[in-house]
Amino acid sequence: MAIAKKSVVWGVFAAGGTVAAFLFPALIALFGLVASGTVPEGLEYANLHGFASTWIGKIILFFVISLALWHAAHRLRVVFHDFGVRKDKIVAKAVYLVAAIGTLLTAYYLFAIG
Amino acid sequence: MSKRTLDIEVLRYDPEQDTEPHFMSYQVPCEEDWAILDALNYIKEELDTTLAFRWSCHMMVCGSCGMMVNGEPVLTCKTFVRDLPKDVRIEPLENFPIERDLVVVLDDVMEKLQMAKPYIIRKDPPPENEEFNQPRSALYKFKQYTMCVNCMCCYSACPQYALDSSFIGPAVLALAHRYNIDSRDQGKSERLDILADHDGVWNCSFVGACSEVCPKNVDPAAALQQMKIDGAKAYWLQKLPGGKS
Amino acid sequence: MSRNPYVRPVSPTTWYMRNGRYIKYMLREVTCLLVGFYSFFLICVLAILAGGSEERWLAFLASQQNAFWLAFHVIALLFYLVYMTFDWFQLAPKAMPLQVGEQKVPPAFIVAAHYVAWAVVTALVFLLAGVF
Amino acid sequence: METIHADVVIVGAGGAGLRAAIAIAETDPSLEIALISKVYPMRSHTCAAEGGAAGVKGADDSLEMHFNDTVSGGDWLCDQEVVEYFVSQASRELIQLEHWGCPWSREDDGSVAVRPFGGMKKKRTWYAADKSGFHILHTLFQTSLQFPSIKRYDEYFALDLLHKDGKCRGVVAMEMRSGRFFAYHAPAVIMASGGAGQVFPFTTNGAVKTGDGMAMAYRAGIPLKDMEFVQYHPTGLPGTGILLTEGCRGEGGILVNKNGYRYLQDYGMGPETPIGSPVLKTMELGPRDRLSQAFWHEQKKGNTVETPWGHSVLLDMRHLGEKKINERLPLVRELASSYVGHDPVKEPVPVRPVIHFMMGGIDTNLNGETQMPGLFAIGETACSGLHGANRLGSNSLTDLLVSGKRSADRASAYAKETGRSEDNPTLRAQAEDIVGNVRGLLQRSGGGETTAGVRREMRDSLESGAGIYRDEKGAQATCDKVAELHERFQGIEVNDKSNVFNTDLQQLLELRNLLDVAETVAEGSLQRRESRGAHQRLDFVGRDDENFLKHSLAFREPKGRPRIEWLDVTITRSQPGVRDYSGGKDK
Ligand SMILES: Cc1cc2nc3c(=O)[nH]c(=O)nc-3n(C[C@H](O)[C@H](O)[C@H](O)COP(=O)(O)OP(=O)(O)OC[C@H]3O[C@@H](n4cnc5c(N)ncnc54)[C@H](O)[C@@H]3O)c2cc1C
Ligand code: SF4
Ligand code: F3S
Ligand code: FES
Repeated sequence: MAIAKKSVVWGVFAAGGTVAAFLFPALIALFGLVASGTVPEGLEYANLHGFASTWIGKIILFFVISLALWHAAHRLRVVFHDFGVRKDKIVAKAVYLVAAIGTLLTAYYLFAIG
Repeated sequence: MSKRTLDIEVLRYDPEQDTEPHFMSYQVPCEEDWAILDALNYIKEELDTTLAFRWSCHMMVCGSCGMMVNGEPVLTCKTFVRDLPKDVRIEPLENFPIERDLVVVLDDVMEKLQMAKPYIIRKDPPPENEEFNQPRSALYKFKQYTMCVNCMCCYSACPQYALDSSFIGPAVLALAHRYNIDSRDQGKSERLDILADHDGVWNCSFVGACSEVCPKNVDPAAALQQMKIDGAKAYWLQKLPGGKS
Repeated sequence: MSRNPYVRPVSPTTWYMRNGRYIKYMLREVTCLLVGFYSFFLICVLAILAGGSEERWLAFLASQQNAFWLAFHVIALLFYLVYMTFDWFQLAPKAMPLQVGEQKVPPAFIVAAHYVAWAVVTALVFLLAGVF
Repeated sequence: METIHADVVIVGAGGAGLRAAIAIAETDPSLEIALISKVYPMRSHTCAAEGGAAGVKGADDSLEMHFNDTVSGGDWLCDQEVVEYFVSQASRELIQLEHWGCPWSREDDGSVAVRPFGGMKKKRTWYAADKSGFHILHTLFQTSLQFPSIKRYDEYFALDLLHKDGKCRGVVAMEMRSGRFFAYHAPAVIMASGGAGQVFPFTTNGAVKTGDGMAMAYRAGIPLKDMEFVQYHPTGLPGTGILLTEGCRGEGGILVNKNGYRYLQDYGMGPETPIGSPVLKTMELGPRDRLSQAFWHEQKKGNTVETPWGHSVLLDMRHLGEKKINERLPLVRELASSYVGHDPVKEPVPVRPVIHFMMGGIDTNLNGETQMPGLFAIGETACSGLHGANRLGSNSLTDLLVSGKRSADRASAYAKETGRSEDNPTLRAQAEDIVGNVRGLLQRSGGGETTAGVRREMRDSLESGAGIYRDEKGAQATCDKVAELHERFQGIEVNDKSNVFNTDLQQLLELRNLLDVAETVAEGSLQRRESRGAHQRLDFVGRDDENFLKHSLAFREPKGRPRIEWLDVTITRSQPGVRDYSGGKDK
């Protein structure tokens, strides 16, 4: 017997959960603000684009988005199980695949922003 | 002392007669300061000697009197009549097969207990003719996890165990963690190899119900999360050059 | 005849209806949908930025400015705070207990520290975003 | 009936039984051990022990002093070679437990902490807060899980011994969950079935302590020794009888009567010591027999407090402060708050003497050997002569380990020497008999008696005739009553006819054992016409070394009351003297 690979996803899940717990309320609030009609300065095109063009900005965005994705994916796997879907292997493949695609897209777009 | 009569519904099951369990009602004149266990003993002595249930110490340490009282897994010697409504429903611990009446089959957890290797594992011999030195700070790290009375209430509360009984479960994993973090022990990696595998600690989704119902404040949920962290760390350590694979 | 242990059935799909604490747990777990949603939402934002055209960005912002999205974000925020963020903080001391010498740091203290840190982070994000 | 062969059968998986099992498994893994227990090991009543286990620790302490405390505490009825061996092994066993992971409380420097205990001249009681027995039991149980040669039979109720040609050959037991019977054949049987406090109405002893092992041995012709010595613990919670450990007083708790007066100074345990700094071996740290007797007198004088649960005195721990109580006596706080609604941090807690421990038991020597070759007995069910007429608190837990280890060594040697027992017609017939007897109990009908009814009368009778103070008339009445109840036992019907977990039947079987034990307690109380230790006769005040520096041995008679024989006490170096608890004046 050996320590299961699940420990790896679990580690990412935990890290992602922490990121999501701390940052996402603020992000949701920002989009809420946009929806209410006021676009905060930071979300103006130039500022946002500027931020995403810096290395530090890229690194932050990459980690926040991808960790949160893996957090969501892992939890979703459990949710499927908890709602009675017992094809864990397939579920796991599916949710992690989506997370992986999201991670790649994030990296790709961040690159593309230049 | 004043009495209070409770209407107690007890789930009964006689495997030799019944195809499934059914409730039976008893009116029990309780003393004010009784625990539910006293009411059960009253039933057994005065009303119906055929009722089967386990108990021994009547002082919250032997762990044998765990049952569902009004839907919650509790020690019946620690659950007082004064804190209950007039209608009380007593059932055997959930998530275990019913052997008879309020007695459940515990084989599964008893077997799992063995898997946790709940004993000190040493690579070096212990000090000769004297005790290990263990500062209180080291003792208090794991002390809480030594308080488990094996009442199995946490197993009754844990939905992951309910959904899939191959999960090793809260009390056993907490006990393994207790030894893992005991300064005298050197068997952590041996235990993690078994317990951080499938069916082990990863099947816990941190519902936390185990800790909410634990009558001894063991907080198995905490132990399990810490064990996950230890497991994840150990995984990478094994991957490192020089680590065992 | 003798032993014949009776196994009580557990419904794999509706088990959580048995007890309030399970329902609460399930609400926490489904917050993952929100995390997933907003993650992809952010990826969309990146995609637009990567497109390099300000018009498209403004069009995107405009498409956001309506009652539906406002309601969505407000509800999402409340739900998220209660069942994800605060819950996560509540459970943090279990996963990472602190002990100073012989004394366990009270869990309430650790939880409180999380709230403070969260407030700081949130303020920082707002500051960066130019909300104030 | 199924037959199971083993090299050693151990009946009882409490502290004593588990220690013995581990000792055998460690020294010779080839020996198969069958460990039978009527409850899961961790439910055994060792878990209830709170205060701690004695073993010389400090540099200022010595084996000699532990020996002297034990012998004088036992009012010189101790067999001194047993005591000598016991004190010499005590600390080694406690260290062994530490190596196995027992979470002993610690001093500032990280060494194991010791606390003062009643009747002990030095601090030598090792403790794990106030759950010492609990931690000892769980440490032993968990440690035992690593030995594949220990085969457990949990929730098997042992019924009676198998023996042939005067040698013990095994035991018959019933699996509770199936009602099936099993004959265990083994050359060596170790009885570790615990005490018998349930013969009394008001006790700290759990439901499991029904003297089964004592009764099994007694029925097999082996005498029970010193059964008249029954210890009352001075501080039980009124109502439930739940124990508040002697550790309460060890840490500095005081006993007062309704006038707030520390009455112990009136009973040879003065002078009064300062509150909060207890002095060893005096006042509240006197021995249990003396403290319980003092309560009796206070009650007679009308100095006790009336509570909803009867007369009590008050145990005041408020001056210890919340921090110390939480650290050292958390269980006590929880128990007192839950069961009598008094938080010891804020108010004194009502307490009263309560039946606690059987000094007597199956007659054994230092090795745990009984008069029947092949049968060993250890722990509370045995009487090796260690505790004499009054056990000192915290000597018992240590005894489980010391006697468990020693007799395990003897039993494995004996088992190897003797070889496996064969199935043979005599034993088979005996086993059938035992089983037939139980089936008979199950099947009989009619008769207006109930288990609960007969049990209650037995208990009340023991309390009135064999309680803290006894006299000829009362003891005689109890003997007669128990004999009568033996008859009436035949009129009890078992309502429950099920094979599965039939606790109705189990309680009846336990009652049979209790009645057997009860008759020896009563008879001993009647025939020991002196006052010594826990046995106090109002009509024979004072110790009578001339006639009674002897163990009583109760033999079962096929008809009628038990026969008592007397056996000399082994004295090696301490001649009977005065038990002095007036504050450090003795040598
Ligand atoms: C409340 C309390 C507090 C105490 N505190 C202290 C203390 O602080 N210090 C101290 O030194 N001593 C203390 N004692 C005394 C001490 O705890 C006991 O004497 C000791 O634990 C007895 O251990 P044992 O192994 O002999 O028996 P137990 O632990 O009682 O175990 C008996 C075993 O025998 C089994 N058994 C019994 N009958 C049968 C049967 N018919 N078939 C199969 N199995 C059977 C039971 O299942 C059980 O496993 C205390 C006692 C009590 C009650
Ligand atoms: S962890 Fe708590 S609930 Fe679970 S078995 Fe132990 S004492 Fe009981
Ligand atoms: S309830 Fe079960 S899922 Fe984990 S936190 Fe407790 S073991
Ligand atoms: S009877 Fe022992 S814990 Fe309740």
